[in-house]
Amino acid sequence: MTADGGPELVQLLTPEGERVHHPEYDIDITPEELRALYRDLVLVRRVDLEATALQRQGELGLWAPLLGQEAAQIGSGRALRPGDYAFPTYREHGVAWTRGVAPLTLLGLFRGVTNGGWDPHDHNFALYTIVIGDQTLHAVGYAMGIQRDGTEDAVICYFGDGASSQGDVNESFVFASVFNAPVVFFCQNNQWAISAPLERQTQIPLYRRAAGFGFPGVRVDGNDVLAVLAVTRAALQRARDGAGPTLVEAFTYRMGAHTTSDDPTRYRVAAELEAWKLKDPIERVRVHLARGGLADHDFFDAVEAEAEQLAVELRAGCRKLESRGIDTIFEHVYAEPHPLVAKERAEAAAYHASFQSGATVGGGH
Amino acid sequence: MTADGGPELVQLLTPEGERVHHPEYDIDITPEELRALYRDLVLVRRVDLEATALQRQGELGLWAPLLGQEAAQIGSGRALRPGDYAFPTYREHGVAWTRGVAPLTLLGLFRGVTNGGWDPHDHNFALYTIVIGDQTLHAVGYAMGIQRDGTEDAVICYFGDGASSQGDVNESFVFASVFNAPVVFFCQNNQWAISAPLERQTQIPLYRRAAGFGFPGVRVDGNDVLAVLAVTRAALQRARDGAGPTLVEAFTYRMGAHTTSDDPTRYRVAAELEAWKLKDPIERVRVHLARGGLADHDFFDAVEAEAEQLAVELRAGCRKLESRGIDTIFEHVYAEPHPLVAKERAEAAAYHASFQSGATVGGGH
Amino acid sequence: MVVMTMAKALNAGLRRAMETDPAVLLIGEDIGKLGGVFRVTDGLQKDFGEARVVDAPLAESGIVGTAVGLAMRGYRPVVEIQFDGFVFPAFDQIVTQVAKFNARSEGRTPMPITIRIPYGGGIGAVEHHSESPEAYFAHTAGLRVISPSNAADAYLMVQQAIASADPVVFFEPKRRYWEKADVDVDADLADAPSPYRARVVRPGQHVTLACYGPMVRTCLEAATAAEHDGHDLEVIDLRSMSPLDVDTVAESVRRTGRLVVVHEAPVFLGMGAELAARITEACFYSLQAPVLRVGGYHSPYPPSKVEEDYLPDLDRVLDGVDRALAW
Amino acid sequence: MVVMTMAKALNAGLRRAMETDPAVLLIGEDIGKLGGVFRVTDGLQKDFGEARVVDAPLAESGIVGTAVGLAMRGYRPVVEIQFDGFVFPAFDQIVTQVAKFNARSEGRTPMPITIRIPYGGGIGAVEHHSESPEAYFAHTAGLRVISPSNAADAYLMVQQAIASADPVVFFEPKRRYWEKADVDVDADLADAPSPYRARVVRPGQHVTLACYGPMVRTCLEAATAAEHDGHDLEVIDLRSMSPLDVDTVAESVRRTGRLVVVHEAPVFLGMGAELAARITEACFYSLQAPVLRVGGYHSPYPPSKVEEDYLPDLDRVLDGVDRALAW
Ligand SMILES: Cc1ncc(C[n+]2csc(CCOP(=O)(O)OP(=O)(O)O)c2C)c(N)n1
Ligand SMILES: Cc1ncc(C[n+]2csc(CCOP(=O)(O)OP(=O)(O)O)c2C)c(N)n1
Ligand SMILES: [Mg+2]
Ligand SMILES: [Mg+2]
Repeated sequence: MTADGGPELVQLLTPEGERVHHPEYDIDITPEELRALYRDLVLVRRVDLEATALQRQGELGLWAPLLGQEAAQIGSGRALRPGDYAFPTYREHGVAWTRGVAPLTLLGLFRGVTNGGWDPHDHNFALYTIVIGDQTLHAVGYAMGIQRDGTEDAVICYFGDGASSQGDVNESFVFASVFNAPVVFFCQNNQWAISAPLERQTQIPLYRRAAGFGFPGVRVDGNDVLAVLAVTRAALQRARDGAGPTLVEAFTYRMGAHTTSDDPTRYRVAAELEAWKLKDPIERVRVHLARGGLADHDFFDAVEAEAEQLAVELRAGCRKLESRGIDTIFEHVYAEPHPLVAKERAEAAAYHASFQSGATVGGGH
Repeated sequence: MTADGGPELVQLLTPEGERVHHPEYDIDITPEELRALYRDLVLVRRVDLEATALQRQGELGLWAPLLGQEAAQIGSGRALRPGDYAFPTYREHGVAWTRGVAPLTLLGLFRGVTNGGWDPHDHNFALYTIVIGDQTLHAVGYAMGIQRDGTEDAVICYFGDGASSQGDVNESFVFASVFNAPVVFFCQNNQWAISAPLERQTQIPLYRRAAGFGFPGVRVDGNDVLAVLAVTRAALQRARDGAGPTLVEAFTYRMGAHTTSDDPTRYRVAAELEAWKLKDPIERVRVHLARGGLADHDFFDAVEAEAEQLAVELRAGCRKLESRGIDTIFEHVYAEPHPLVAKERAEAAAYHASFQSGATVGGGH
Repeated sequence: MVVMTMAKALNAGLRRAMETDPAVLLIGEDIGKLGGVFRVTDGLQKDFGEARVVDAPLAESGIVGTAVGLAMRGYRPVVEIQFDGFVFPAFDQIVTQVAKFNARSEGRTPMPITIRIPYGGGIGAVEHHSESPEAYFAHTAGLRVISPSNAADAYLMVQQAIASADPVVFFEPKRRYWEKADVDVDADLADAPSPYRARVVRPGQHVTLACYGPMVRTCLEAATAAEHDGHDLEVIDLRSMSPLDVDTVAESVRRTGRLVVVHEAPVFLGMGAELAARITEACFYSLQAPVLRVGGYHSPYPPSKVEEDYLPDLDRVLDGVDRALAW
Repeated sequence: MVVMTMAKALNAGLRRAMETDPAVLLIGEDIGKLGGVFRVTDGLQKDFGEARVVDAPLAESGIVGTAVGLAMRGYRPVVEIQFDGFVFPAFDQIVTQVAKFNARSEGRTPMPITIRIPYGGGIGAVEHHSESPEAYFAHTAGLRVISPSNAADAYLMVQQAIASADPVVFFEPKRRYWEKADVDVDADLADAPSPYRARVVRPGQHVTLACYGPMVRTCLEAATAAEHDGHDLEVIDLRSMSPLDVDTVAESVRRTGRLVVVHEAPVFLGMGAELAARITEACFYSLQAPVLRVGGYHSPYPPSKVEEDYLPDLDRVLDGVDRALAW
């Protein structure tokens, strides 16, 4: 498979920061909007780097970096309307940002104080899903609900190149197609599923999977925020128009480790990383803004400063993130009372009280 | 979707019994071979009808008729070489016939005396698989074994149009494609999955699913035994040549009920059945043989008589099929001794002995 | 009161739930025109339309997974799994998502999903059509697991399951589908007994029989037969497997001193194991004999000609009773 | 004797099995160049090639399902499931096919498949990475379920699992991966004790502790601590969950009169339930107290900052012991 995405790759901004045009997809964008996108990109990268650092310092148990995938996430996230709903994996920190989920909120899961962290309905952003592929069916079900409600909303569903092999993901294609559900499948093909290269999941470009299920697929330069924005917008519009699902393959690269627990040097070569560095999603926007005189030094400095401030706040906030203690275990197993949970909760409380009261039973050791 | 299979349908023998040619697929076939195919078709239909009758008479608990799918099964089954391996669903009575599984052997499962019935390795024909789609992965795994052994064998895997929606089936496409496994996916699209019409599983012709996974798909007239034979042979050869999997969609029709428990009048119209009657897979071969002077009355009569004889034997044999009694429960749960099974077996034996010995404990009621 | 079969009672219960709450929606294989292979959804698609009675593609994980999304959107999906043996392709979605959603979201996105599963044997079916997988679900925190034993309960319990804010795995004893009972179709759901409470369906003094679903009738028949031997059996219909109403059983065992648990599922790690452990703890000094279990063997469900030897029947229940009494 | 970690012992065991039998083949996610996320398969692909150490597409059902086909073709597949919480997409293939193949085929096509699953908590991981799903598999007839508690057992038991003609679900206590022990790497497999027999790892008189996998070390530490209180605890490493070696435990309980079962998995319908039921039946007149259980709560595995409150530890084990003694 072509390492550069091949001729089918939709691109509107080259790695060199040049605006190019595409016969099918284009975008009208104001300098202000461009600057806003740049800001998004820089801020989410900064959040991501800070989280990685926090993990190294023992503040987080784990972090799944989005490094390199900022454009894919910001471009697609900014294509959403408020009423749309997004279903992420565990790496969509950039999308979360566009949905108004505070970066600190994302850390709870990785710090181990919660398995969730935000109210999905406050942000139209589902909780992170760790079991690969499961969320794609939720997204389609939600889209089927939209159909029944007759609203003009659409759903976007994130998953990875590795996930494309899961049965559930393919079932979600079947349901979406058969029910013509208003959903955009957004696959971030970052070339790797932990140590498994793309070739382990498919022999052909991933976007073509969609055709086998009867809906269109498109491959977009996932490091080009403009192209991603344009392609995702078009796909969402298609969904709103009742024309059914689209598969968007954002061709990108996981610049970091799979997670902070991973050691990518065991399975991939440095040259690959170097090649992708030249396609950095942020640098090309910066060059484009700077060369075109669309932003000045002050702007860039301000964004930098904002990023720094965000990082400082994140760090401070992270250290304060606390679990709700043992209540976490019992509180929400069920929405309605459940005698076994109540019994075990009472027993646990009595057991803990036995330590505090200085009782010896079980507490003396 | 076109009810007649559309222009992509590979056909070599029209419903009217006319031999036509196809640019890509053709077949050289002797009159003798043609007559053998005719005989196969007639015999398996007779077996099928007899089994349906046996179910009505209470000799079988259930039967899943192949009525209408004879050509798809005989054509594909006869394309196999002895070393090839077939993985069926629960309806491949015709394929079983081509693999040398005696029809009576098939009845055991439907009579409830066994959950299997034959030695898969004696016939290179796996046991019937009832849970939809599961066997497709077994087929690919077996094909991966062939690759490792370096033999020239191939695998054929049967499943239905409904099964195409299952996660496992799509995962089997991924594995087969990625590992380039020597397997032919043979989908009998009989237009229905119990009461669900094809449209409930796909918006586009099923054979096109394969392209999304990076391997070829072809739609063949499933009621045309010659076309099925030619297309399956080609696909098997491709597998042997190391060129990987093929999806064959045999476009056919389930002329009977889903099973003897089903009542298709609740969900499909009579006109559809009438239209498909005109495409009968046996009649066209009969007409072709008769018109071309390739078979005479004696031949047709002999086949009829053989079919009748087979039915008589089947009926007689069926009544004699007995289970191995309570041993069936305990004998093969494990291949090696297992103390819990041994204990329960002994307890069951003692319990049953208590009745025979006239003991009262538990036996007096 | 109307006399009807359990299948009809379930149909009536589903209908009433759909009438009461427009968010209720059914999804499953063949539930539309066919009305399900057991006709439990007969006529509902005709009356409520295809948007509310959804014939799904043939993919159980897809069915449960889309139900999760529908629930997030505010619907109350009622999933039909065609037979017990076909729930496993959906196991990941049930155990990983449906069961954990409320906890993961700290109560923000509950999963009011009902998963209907016809279960159990005794109908002469082929492989995978006669299994009793309830223990897998009862072991899973976050799920509720209940099973009616008769038409009257079926009518109410299916509505209660649908009304529950928690996911409920609803096991329907398929071999009792055609048994009739008086059903109060106008009963107010608010007055119905909790589906999570067990019910003493026959009071007795000598031995307690605890059972659920298809085995309730079997145990009642056994109790009648035991009268001839002068044994007075108390029969408890557990109705719920999670939560398990240990109190009702314990109260009984404190009187009888003996308990036999009966189910079709394999004994090893079946519901009887949990009940035995809990009752032994709750009634340690009352028990005259260990809790005994009568159930399926540690074997895949056998071919149907042998199922009589596999399934607990009146005689095997009485054998258990005799063993408990002989201790 | 070589001192090595459990992870290394498993690696050595896999290597030896592959050397001994060319039919042995590994399949799983990231097991090749990466050597698995826990490095248990480190170096094996390099030495045995890609045909025998297969990096699979990301699909657990596909991995187990193709293993079934490979087994039919005469291979002995060893499947790696990356973490406990990711086994459920493969649940249908395991329960419906792997477990039932031998019975369905009347012994003609056995399934000599080993399914390795790192399980359990205590490593500060995110959701789905700390679960103990062993009861689901132990309840399933046709499967064998075993778990080593130390490096020496791990080395032998993984080879025994692979050599077994039956499918074995092999649970590896991931938080013990890095603990070291003396391993006899030249031991003849024929001389090794059966993996299905429990082992008394510490003799004692007052209370029996039954446990397996990660909890064996915890229970041994508890036993040491209990000495201070004058309590002499017997600790039994069950090693196998199916079959369950009831005899060894019963022999112990007949001496001690008290049994506490400890596991990380939720108590409700966990292995402790079955052991409680069987031991109560086997030792009814010896028991001075009901069998007590110390385990996980009826809750999804909580976020890691709370896992200490969820997992049985030394104190909770001793609390169980005290309760048993106080009965
Ligand atoms: C069902 C399941 N199997 C295995 C895993 C372990 N795992 C976590 S991420 C991952 C790779 C995912 O790759 P991809 O879908 O490409 O997403 P990416 O991580 O590259 O964003 C794996 C195997 C999992 N989380 N869920
Ligand atoms: C996993 C699973 N779900 C449901 C069923 C019940 N069932 C048996 S056959 C069938 C329809 C199969 O349709 P198709 O794949 O088209 O094959 P056909 O019966 O038409 O040959 C269904 C739903 C099953 N056997 N397995
Ligand atoms: Mg990836
Ligand atoms: Mg069909």
